[in-house]
Amino acid sequence: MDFTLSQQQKMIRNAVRDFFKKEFPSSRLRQIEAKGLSDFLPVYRQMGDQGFLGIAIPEEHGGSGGTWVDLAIFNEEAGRALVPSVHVSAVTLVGQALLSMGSQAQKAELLPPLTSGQTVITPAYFEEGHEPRTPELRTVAIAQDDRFVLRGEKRFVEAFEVASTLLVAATDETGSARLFLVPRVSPGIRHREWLLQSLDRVADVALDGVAVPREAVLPASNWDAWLDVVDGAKIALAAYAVGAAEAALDMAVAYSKIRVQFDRPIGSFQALQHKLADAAMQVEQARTLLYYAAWLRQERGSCPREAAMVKLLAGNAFRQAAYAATLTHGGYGFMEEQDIQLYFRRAKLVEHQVEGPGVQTEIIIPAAG
Amino acid sequence: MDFTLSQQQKMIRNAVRDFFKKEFPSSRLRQIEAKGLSDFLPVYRQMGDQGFLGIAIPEEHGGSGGTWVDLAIFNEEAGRALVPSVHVSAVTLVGQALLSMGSQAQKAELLPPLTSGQTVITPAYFEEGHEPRTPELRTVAIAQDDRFVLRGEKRFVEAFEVASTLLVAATDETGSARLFLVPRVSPGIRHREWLLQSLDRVADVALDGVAVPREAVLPASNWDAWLDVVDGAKIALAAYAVGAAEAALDMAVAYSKIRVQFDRPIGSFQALQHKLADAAMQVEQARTLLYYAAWLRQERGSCPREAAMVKLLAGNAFRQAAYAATLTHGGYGFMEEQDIQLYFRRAKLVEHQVEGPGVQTEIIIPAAG
Amino acid sequence: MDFAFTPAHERFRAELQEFCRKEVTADLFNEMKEAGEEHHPGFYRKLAERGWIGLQWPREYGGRALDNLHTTIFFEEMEYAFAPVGRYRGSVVFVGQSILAFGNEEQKRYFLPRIARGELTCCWLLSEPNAGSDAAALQLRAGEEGDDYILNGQKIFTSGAHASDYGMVAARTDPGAPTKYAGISLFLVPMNSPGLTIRPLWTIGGWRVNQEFFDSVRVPRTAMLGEKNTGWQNITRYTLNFERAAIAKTGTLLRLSDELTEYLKTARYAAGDRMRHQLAALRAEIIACRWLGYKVAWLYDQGLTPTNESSMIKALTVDLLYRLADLGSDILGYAGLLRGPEAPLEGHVEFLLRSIWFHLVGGGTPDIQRNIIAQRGLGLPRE
Amino acid sequence: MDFAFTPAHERFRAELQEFCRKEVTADLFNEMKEAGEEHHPGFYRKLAERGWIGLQWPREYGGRALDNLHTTIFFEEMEYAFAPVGRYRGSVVFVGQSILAFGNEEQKRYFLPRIARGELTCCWLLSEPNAGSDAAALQLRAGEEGDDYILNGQKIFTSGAHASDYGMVAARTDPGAPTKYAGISLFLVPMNSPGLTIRPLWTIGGWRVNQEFFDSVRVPRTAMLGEKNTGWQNITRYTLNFERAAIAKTGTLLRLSDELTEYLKTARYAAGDRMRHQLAALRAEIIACRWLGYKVAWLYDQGLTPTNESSMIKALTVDLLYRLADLGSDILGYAGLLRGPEAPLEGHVEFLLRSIWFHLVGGGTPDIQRNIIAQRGLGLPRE
Repeated sequence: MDFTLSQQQKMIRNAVRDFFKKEFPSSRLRQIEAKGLSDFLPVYRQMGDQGFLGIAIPEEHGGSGGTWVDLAIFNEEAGRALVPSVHVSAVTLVGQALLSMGSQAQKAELLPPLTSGQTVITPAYFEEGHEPRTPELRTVAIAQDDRFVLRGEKRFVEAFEVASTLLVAATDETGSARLFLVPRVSPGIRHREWLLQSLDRVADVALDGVAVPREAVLPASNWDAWLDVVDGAKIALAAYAVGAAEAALDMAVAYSKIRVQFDRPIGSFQALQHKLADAAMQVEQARTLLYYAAWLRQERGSCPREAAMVKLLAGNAFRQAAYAATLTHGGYGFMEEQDIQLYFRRAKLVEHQVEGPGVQTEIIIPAAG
Repeated sequence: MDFTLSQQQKMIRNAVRDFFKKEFPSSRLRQIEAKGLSDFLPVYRQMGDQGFLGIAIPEEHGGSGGTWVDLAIFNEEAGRALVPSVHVSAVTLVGQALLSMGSQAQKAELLPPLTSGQTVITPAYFEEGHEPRTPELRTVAIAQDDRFVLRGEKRFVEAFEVASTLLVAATDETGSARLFLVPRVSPGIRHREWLLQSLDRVADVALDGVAVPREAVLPASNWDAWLDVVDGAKIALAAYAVGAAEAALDMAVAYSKIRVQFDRPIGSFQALQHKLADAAMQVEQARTLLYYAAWLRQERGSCPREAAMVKLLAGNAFRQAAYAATLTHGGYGFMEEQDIQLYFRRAKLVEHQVEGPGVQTEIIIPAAG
Repeated sequence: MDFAFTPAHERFRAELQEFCRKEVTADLFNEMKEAGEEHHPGFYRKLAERGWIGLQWPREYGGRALDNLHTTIFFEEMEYAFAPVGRYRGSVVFVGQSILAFGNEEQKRYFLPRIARGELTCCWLLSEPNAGSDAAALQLRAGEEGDDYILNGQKIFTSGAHASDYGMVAARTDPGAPTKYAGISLFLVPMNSPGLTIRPLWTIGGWRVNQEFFDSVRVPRTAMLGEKNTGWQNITRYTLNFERAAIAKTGTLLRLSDELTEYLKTARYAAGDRMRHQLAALRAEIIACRWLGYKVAWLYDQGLTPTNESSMIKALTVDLLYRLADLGSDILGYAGLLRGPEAPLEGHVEFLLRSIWFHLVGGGTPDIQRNIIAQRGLGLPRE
Repeated sequence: MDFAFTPAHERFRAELQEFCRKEVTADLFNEMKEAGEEHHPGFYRKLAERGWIGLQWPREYGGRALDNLHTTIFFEEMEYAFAPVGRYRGSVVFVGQSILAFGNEEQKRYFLPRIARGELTCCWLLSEPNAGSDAAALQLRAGEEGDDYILNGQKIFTSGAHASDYGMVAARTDPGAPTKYAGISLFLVPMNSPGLTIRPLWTIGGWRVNQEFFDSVRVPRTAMLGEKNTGWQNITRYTLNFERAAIAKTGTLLRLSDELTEYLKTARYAAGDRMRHQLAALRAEIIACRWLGYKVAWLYDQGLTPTNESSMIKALTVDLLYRLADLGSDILGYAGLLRGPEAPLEGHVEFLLRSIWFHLVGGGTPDIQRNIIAQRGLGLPRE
């Protein structure tokens, strides 16, 4: 047993942290909030150049190699800096889906530009009224001659604005859920953009008879394999949440040491101390489980229960740490010009991303069969 | 609108409080914990003599008259003193059931000794695996000649040890749930006594072909009418919980003012202050709703949602106040010789009594039809 | 004990509901965006026309001489309808009520009728960059010069400073007082006074608050509200309690819990049933708080000062607002994060989760309320 | 990062499980009732025979020189089996580990092998009637008299005082020290010393603790454990951290959450499905705490002093124990209140809800742990 990072992992952590400190100050995030993800792409490509996007993708596929623990380390730092989670969509979901379900040709063609950050492919798998983790999708893909024709509506597609291609989950004629690569500008695609609490943008996407070639399907795709990819992304996102939670907590601790009220630093008040101690405990709990889950994913492969547990705990930790940290800042906490609010506005999003909080407990203790 | 007690209500409150202070010190409760309810009967009969047991029972039936608000006042004081809740079983459940469903003869015969405390009749309505508030009881009452023969098993019958008669809920041949008066010593009755966390005793009762005369049935009895009685008892019990919660809180406040640690009263520590402030808020919330529900019951009759709300809130308030108050006492809190533990050991019981916490939210917002 | 509303209360409620059905329109909100706060001059004028400003004030000051329950019902129905009453709160409750409570006859006669007619709006300036929770540490100085006071210093986090005619300003008039609690006075200051600069501070809740710079702002001696150097006593005895009770948004709680209940009925899904129970538990607390709010109003009607209860209702309702917004977000799922009037429940859940901070921090943080409940309510010793 | 157990760990765990299946019997509990604490001499002897006392101690002191993970696994499995290890904790962890950490060579050679052989049991006497959370305010006086110390004063809330051969007693040796934290020393005192009286204090958890009266109890100078007047430093650096980590009952949490999960599978009812989700949320925290517990053990193995983590694991697990007991009671319904081995889940949920206070208060209240986490862990300033 060993609870430390290896020398190499420490190097990764420091490299990522330094990179984001330099390339992703909060001013950059504010710029993206105002203008959208296109302003993020230069940084994103640099992340690709640094090899960050290729973590946990084998080198033979253009990745940087490394483990799920390395990926957790990277995401913790990304969360700390509140870097847009395009990498989760494009690499940890789509990239890993290609790895496990794609054809050799798909992998060869698509993985290198994904891991270099040159291309963004984003998954489109949420549907209105879809019961999470069940394969009953209403979007259908009908085989016609040498093509598939897709019809249906997808919701909450992240990074749509910068994606060249969507990875669309749809039911084929046999009733199986399959994954299809669909160029974003295909005829028959309409979208409607929404602004989130975080000021991120997501798109609802209507596919109205969108034709794609036969090779657009990921040949080994099926719903269970997709859920396994989702589980992996939940671990990555949990790492993001842990990093963000800790950053918010750090800011609150620092502020509470210098902010004086009643002739003493507010951090000396017991009620505030206990609030921050509670947040610290939740972060520690989530982080411990995070590295266990990441290690398990690396060593054993599939670990749906642990992925669900850590998604739940890390989401809670981020939400509660961001709340406590914002409250610590008193009236300043919710002023746009303060940075702590950036964390608060993203906490609930991270809970809902990839797979919402409502389904995690169902996975941890399933209903009696 | 008026949030004060009337002069008469203040007199009731003071009379009850003084009575319990004198007749029911904690030493008496400890005696009952050791020996059972028979040691309580002398006090119980005095409660009858004082007219306390007859509150909200019309004078024509041997009651003291008065309103549901008066009954709440009485129960608040009973809870404050942790008086065994025999009166809830015998009067607020059985007495009210007789009032609303009994024959003139039953009322005339049974209500006076119930309100005087000479007799205890206790309801037997819990069943294993019974889904609360549904009328599907497994205990059956088969009409044979001039008798009913009852078969089935009842659980958690309170005050069994001092009851002369049980009021048994059973399904008759038409499939309706009816209520039957069954002498406790009837042939065919077996029981098994359990000790509770509170050191109260409850009985599981098996009815193995127990024959009662035709007149043993409450003629107007049906499941809805019984649930309405249950709703009333929930308000009474909520009052008990509010009183008990406040007593526990009072003890904690008093202790925290005199207990010195770190050279200051522990009540000056902000963390403790906030714990007790939270408890005080919950008590205030529950009490406000309590008097609203009691008033509504008096003015409008049936109010199942408000009864459910106040049972839930008052139960929470008692549990959390007792927890906070016991914790305030540190190591002393859980010593048998301290009184605060008496409250903690009863808090969870009150949540489960009459109707458990699991069903209250179902009543407040029922499933979509 | 009597929990019945009078027929007059019931009629008033019905009238409010009818009014809101007609007057609270989408246009209202679009036009407010520019104003930058929960206030709409046209709508405010209509409230005045109906005679709904100064409900609880004596007739001689332009009021209606109604009990405080009317005001509570007014807020509940307005909040239920998501009607804009931000400047109403500031003008009528924070400032108007304060003038009534401790202003002199002249001030009452000047300000109250004008407020009641909707001609004059007010805001309340207490916090300073270095005096937040510790508001009594305020440093804005009001120095005497002949018959005038000259104000120098800063205020911050002021709602509606940019939309108000007058500000009620807490200032230090005796810097040499033995404690910080002594030596504070209140002034009614025209917000267009020379030397007074207002800077917007935008919040994540969408509305702006403000920072004000007082650079030798001159007001006459008659601008002082209440006795000299007793400002802090008046603030804690009156203004802050008024404020706390008035920002307990029971109407919002009722509305959103109603809407979420409806939503769960129509949009059925596995996790929904579980969340229904969480919502039901909140509902019980909301109903309790509704009656606690009525009780606070009633206590005022009895001539009492419910300090403890005002802190309670504030702390309880803001906690409920946060839990309801968070649960609401879970109930709506990812869609609960979408902004704007086309989002589920017209985006109200998303907005509430983001604007919760006005309620959390306004009138004192939850920690401050708990300090008050523990020390004033339970009599626990200060450190 | 490596979360794998070694084959030795796995074998050890299997061995423990096998042992508990055989040895943890109903008789054990019936016999313990008389002893009044979670301890059974026969069972304890068997633990010693297996070589399971002093797992983590050097061989020269009768130990097995195994890593601390072994001890954590030991507790987890014992707790999972509801095996009695109360006096084990006191003897091996609170006192034995303290002797190892700061005792002298002679003390190590005398005590540790005897403890390891199960011949000698210990208890830990810190709290006094007027020194609870503020333990450093202790007043029990150890005055020098020739080569001896004479102890006078009281201790309270001592688990197992009546079942122990030796007590580790915190006493004041320098009443004139500049602070209360200076001037405390520790002594190893035979519990049958003349002048030492033990009074039982019965808890609602069923087990007894004790109050001890020291009336001129004489011990030789050699009974002092650690340097004179550095007792408080040793207590906070070592003993309390050992204690906190050792009372984090992960095994109990795992067992009861397993059993409640099974119960919900078999006893299906409407509210059960909802409670299943609450249980699942607790389960996630329990698994996190399990690994946090391993981490604490591992930190000790690295020669570190995980003060912050020890407070965290203690605060987190006791909170989980309470929430699990409360939820368990709701899951079982009224039946969750029944006492005794014939109640559902053999009465364990009922018992836990009632005995939670040992864990809540033992090793310092939740408030004390949070103070430590805030001040030591986060570096926040003391008042």
